[in-house]
Amino acid sequence: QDKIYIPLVSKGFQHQFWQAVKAGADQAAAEFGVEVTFEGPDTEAQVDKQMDMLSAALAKKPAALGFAALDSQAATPLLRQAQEAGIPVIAFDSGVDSDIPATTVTTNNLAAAALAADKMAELIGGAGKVALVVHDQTSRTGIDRRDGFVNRMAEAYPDIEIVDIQYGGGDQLMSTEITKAMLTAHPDMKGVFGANEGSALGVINAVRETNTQGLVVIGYDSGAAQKAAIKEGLMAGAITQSPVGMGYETVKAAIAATKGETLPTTIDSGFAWYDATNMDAPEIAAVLYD
Amino acid sequence: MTGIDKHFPGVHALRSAQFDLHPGEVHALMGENGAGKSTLMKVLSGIYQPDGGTVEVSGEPATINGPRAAQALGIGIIHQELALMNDLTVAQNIFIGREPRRSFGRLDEAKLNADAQTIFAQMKVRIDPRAEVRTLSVARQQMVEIAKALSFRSRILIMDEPTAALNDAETNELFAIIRGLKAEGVGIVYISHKMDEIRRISDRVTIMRDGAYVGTVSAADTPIETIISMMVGRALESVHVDIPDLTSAPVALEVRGLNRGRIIRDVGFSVKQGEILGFAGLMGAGRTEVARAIFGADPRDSGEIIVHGKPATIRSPQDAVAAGIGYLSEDRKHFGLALGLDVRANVGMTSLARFSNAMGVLDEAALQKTAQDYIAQLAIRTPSDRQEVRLLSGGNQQKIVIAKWLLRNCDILIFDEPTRGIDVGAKAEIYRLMQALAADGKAIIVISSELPEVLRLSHRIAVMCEGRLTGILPGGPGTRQEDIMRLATQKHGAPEEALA
Amino acid sequence: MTTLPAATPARKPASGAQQKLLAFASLIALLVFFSVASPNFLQTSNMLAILQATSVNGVLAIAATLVIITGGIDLSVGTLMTFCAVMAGVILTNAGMPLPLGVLGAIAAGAVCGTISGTLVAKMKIPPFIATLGMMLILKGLSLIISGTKPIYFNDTPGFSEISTGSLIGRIIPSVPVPNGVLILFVLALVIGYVLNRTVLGRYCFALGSNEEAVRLSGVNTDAWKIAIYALAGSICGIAGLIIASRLNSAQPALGLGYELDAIAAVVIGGTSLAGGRGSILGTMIGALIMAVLLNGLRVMSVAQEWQTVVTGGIIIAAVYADMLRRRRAAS
Amino acid sequence: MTTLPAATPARKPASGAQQKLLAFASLIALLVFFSVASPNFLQTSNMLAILQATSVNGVLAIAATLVIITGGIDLSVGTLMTFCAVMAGVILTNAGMPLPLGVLGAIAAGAVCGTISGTLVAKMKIPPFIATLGMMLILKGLSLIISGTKPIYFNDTPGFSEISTGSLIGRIIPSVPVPNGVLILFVLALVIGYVLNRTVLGRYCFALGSNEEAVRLSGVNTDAWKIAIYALAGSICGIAGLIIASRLNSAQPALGLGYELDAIAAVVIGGTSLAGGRGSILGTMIGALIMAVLLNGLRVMSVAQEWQTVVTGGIIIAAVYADMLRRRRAAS
Ligand SMILES: Nc1ncnc2c1ncn2[C@@H]1O[C@H](COP(=O)(O)OP(=O)(O)OP(=O)(O)O)[C@@H](O)[C@H]1O
Ligand SMILES: Nc1ncnc2c1ncn2[C@@H]1O[C@H](COP(=O)(O)OP(=O)(O)OP(=O)(O)O)[C@@H](O)[C@H]1O
Ligand SMILES: [Mg+2]
Ligand SMILES: [Mg+2]
Repeated sequence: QDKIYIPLVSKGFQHQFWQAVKAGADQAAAEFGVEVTFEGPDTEAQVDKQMDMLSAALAKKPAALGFAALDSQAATPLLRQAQEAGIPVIAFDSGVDSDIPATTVTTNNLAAAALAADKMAELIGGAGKVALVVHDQTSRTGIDRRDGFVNRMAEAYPDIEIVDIQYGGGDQLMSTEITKAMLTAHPDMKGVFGANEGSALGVINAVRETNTQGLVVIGYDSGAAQKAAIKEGLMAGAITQSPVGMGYETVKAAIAATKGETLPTTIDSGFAWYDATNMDAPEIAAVLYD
Repeated sequence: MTGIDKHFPGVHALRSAQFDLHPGEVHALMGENGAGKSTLMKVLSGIYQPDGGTVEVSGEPATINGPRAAQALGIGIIHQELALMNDLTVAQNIFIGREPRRSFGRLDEAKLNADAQTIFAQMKVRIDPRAEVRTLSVARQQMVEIAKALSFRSRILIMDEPTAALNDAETNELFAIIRGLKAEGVGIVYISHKMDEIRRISDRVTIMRDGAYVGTVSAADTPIETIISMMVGRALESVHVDIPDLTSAPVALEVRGLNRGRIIRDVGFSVKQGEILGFAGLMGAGRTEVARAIFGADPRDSGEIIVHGKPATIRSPQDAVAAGIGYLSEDRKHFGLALGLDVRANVGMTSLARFSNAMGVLDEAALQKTAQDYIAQLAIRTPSDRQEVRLLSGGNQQKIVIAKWLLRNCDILIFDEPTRGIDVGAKAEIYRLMQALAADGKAIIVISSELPEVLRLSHRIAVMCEGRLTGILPGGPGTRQEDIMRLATQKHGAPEEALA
Repeated sequence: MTTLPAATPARKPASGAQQKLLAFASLIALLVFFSVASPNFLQTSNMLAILQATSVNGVLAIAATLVIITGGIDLSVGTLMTFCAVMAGVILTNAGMPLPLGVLGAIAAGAVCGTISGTLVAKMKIPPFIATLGMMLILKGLSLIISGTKPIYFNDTPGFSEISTGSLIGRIIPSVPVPNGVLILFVLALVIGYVLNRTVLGRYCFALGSNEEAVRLSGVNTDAWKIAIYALAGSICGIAGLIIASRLNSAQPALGLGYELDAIAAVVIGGTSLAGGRGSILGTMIGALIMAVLLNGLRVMSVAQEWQTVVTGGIIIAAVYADMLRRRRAAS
Repeated sequence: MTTLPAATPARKPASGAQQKLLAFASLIALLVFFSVASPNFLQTSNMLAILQATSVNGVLAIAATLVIITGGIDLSVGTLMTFCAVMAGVILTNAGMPLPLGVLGAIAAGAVCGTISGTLVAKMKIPPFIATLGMMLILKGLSLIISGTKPIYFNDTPGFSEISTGSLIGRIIPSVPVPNGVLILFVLALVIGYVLNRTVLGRYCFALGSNEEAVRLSGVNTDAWKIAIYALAGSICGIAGLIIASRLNSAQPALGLGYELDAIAAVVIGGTSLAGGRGSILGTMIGALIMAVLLNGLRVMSVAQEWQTVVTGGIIIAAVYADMLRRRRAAS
């Protein structure tokens, strides 16, 4: 009652990435003595379910609101409602196309995926076939990571051919089957990019099950399994965002906003490439999560 | 059983009913449709718990709280409505719950089939124990029920209208079985609406009316008329055939060269307006199949159907009804009624177009009035026209099927076993109805496995055997049952047209 | 098939209205509980939010009710809704046509797809589960293809968002700004309730679900009626598509999967039997409201999301059980 | 009556075996088509991949078959699988117990949950759809809670991944390294096929689905048998949980939603009737294989994913339709 209450409405819930964001938010909540709740729909397609979560969050008359929009336009009316009620909104993960959010805590997914493309090109020697296993065909992160990777390849590496892009919903098992079929269809494939944790782990699992040698696998996000795969050499490396930092920064910014402090338009939560060589370096280890 | 009381929502089904049974006797239980016969027997077999009253078995008070308890007391029942598992085989149905087992719950299928075969052999019926029940005709399914009840070797065996779906020959076999059981000291409760059977098989008769006990009389010494008047509370006049002169009447329906696989072979006949054409034959002779083929319910291989002199294209029941043909099926449960719907909806089923406006909005008031008219006219025992049909007694359900076709007012009506499960009073009413319809210029086909019924009603009698029409006999007192039986068992040869 | 009259005494037939009043009880119990548990629950704005959260699932559940009463099932309601939304987007945004055409187009698309499902079921005798599962997948794919796997926004058709988020009622009674989406849901419920209980189509819905063969042998063109019922259900999904697209001001092509289970759950919680032959729109509305109140209430109480799921599962079972107990008691 | 013709029914259905041989045809047609369409399809490794892709869905479909034959439905197979996997994780990794205990624990967890579903259905008369929908949600939440919303890895139990990915057969015949997961699927199919056709439990499965009331009136304790059947189905889901956890070398608590539709689809494609009373494990296996071959083939052909969905939907309908046509022809 007396505590400041800040709900975070996220794009997802069960996935490790979102659990890491939640962990960051909880950490900030404990540190600053505020109450935080964290919710998100089952899949990133359920735009309307997210609206219902947002409505319920607003009903609780929060001090501020953290929001990772699945579709920023769709949310505009509810965000306006928040604005009218004087509830500051902090966007996180991806931006909201409006001036309502006080600030946006985000990863530049396009640039991050382009970095993955550069690394892929470097590791396969600038030529050959590669494929993508993406988690979602229509969500912002799915589109940005796919396009960031594909566009970079098209611009900078004409000898690299993207032979297939499939979507596994971030489900490890489905991503495994997809990758196995890709390997069957293109036995000469040199690399696969898995665009989120579940996709990347699916790719790794397929490589393990088919005992494929020499395939360059690049992942995204962290988690115990991906880190282990990199140590084992099954995965060349991965892009990490800083989900814990994202959650922490979102709550921190929300508290600042309730106090009327001015905030920068965006707070970059950052991303980085990690592989076996730099994994244990403190600045990388700090943004990785299990 | 004494002072048995049973209430259902809106219905006081049993009012202090009583019944007693000696070992080795056949005790008939009689009453109009909805009198409470089945309900009383369901109390005895543990399916319903009575609201009041006591049951004693072999002099000991008994609480029969479930089918298992009834079985333990040696009480077996053949239900009026078939209670079979259609997806299972005949043998599997007979021994459900008592499968011969080997270790680890494994089934001994060979013994199962052999045991079933033994029972059928005793019954002198040829049914393949391995056949799926759904592929059998109603009559054969009824035989399976009987076999199942026999397999229990009960001390008390309740038979709730076992012969409703059987013809004379099959009934004779059943009676032979009953006599055998009697000799072994089994007490048998026998429910039937066929008055002649009562005389032939039973020792005593208990009559019920409106859920209450009326009296118990000796079958041999009591005239049928007395029993009937005890049942209905008044005397009934009997129905006579009065064959009209139809020489100049126009032909309403003509069927030529009808074929369907091996079940229907080159059947052709015609019915005139105002005529009642009976169809006789043994079980599986193909009469139902002929009716269904005419009605468009089943596809036919060949055959012309000519209605009022014009060839009709009938590919579906809808076409048939449009051409003015109605068909009352022999299997009301599967083909006649939407059991989950109320009386009103079922009565209206054939004729909704008449009770709705251009927008398809129903005139419920008119539907209600019509339904209530039929409830009164056919003496359907139901608390209201909103009662779900599945809660009605079997005979009352049958009357609803009749009502829905009467409402449709077709020129040509095919009645397949129309009085199956119907009490004497209502039967007479239905006979009168058919005669009135015929007098009104409608053409009527009656398929019946009860020869007396066919003889009593028909202006002419068509007899079938193994898918062929083996002859058409004149109706009236001149024709004897033996003539029909001869044709019904005549395997080959050209159909003979007896001169009228 | 040859079911005997149930040994447990049957439901009292004449007490239909009474029965449904009883079914309200679980809903009321939930409302009371949440009002006591959280001061924020019983606000006008939150009640409106619950109603709005019901609107899409409620409309889909109405469509599903029709099909389920015939003894079928419709797994395609969710993706059909999306397909219709995308069609509206294509007509309004990509082709720039006027608003009424978009509305008609979405409903027509729904009717056409419903007709296809109905034909598969009625004429080709494909089990409804398979026919609509196939349609669900086909429509999911087609929505992505037609939209170019991108949401289509309705920014050029300003009136479009009024369909769901505007408030006709609010213009008359400003203190109760019930969104139009909710209004549409309730009007549709009344209309379809009337159709089910007072028209030939409704009568055949129940009759087909009760005993299709008996209806056919009554000379009714069962195939045609069945197709008509699926087509009606399809066009109702078209309306759901308009509501959701208008609410999100966009046609989201990836949405819709999983919505069929919510819709069917609302139908079954509302007392409609999956075996066909019995059911009501009022029940379905109560079922949909129970689900929406439950989710909203747990959220407003800040119950952790994993526990929300557990509690929802438990309460769905409990609500149906309580309803059955009450019915059984009412019958005896 | 001795004069009557033998009562071999006129409409003799195609014999069981014959029917199932016919059902293979769609599967074969798909295999032939993909082999021609893509040179990479017909390799041993890809065939093994297809089989492995079938293993989880196949096992779940076997569980669903049992329940569906009784006339019920089980929506909880997917999340129950996950729950059992998490239980194995808790036992093996969190509690550090030996492998056999983890295996037993997962299967026991499945049996317990199945017993609960079965009790809800049989004793409390809750419609199977609602009972298992509730269980689906409850188990989804519990998996997240018990696991702490994190995957549990089996790195400390090296033998665990052998359950699914090792190859007993490969040790004997090195050229055909069929993974154990696939072996388990086939052995399970044989066992449950035997149970269904040769034991009392199987007999009551069919009998309950055919006419439960008639079975009850025959004095059978229908409730107890129904509970036993759900419990058996639950323990089969436990096996699926072991297979998937072993394949992913982790218990993924968020997985499982949506798997129920795939499983039920396999069952129905395999010719089991949702109305209950008829069905076969062989059919279910064919159904599951059809789905796996279809998806793998389309992926190997690099068909765009949105089109994959459309084609899958179309082929599911076509396969069932073709099967029905064949049956009808075989019957006449
Ligand atoms: N489960 C039930 N619920 C409500 N009413 C019932 C139920 N079962 C029977 N009835 C009613 O109880 C009365 C007695 O029915 P019962 O079946 O015993 O008649 P019956 O004498 O066997 O008639 P019939 O000769 O037609 O078979 C009827 O009015 C019937 O409608
Ligand atoms: N549902 C069915 N499945 C399989 N065979 C059937 C079915 N119905 C009828 N038959 C078969 O078709 C033939 C003709 O049966 P039909 O029912 O037409 O005879 P019927 O003369 O009307 O005799 P019944 O007294 O049995 O009604 C018989 O050999 C019968 O076994
Ligand atoms: Mg009776
Ligand atoms: Mg017949």
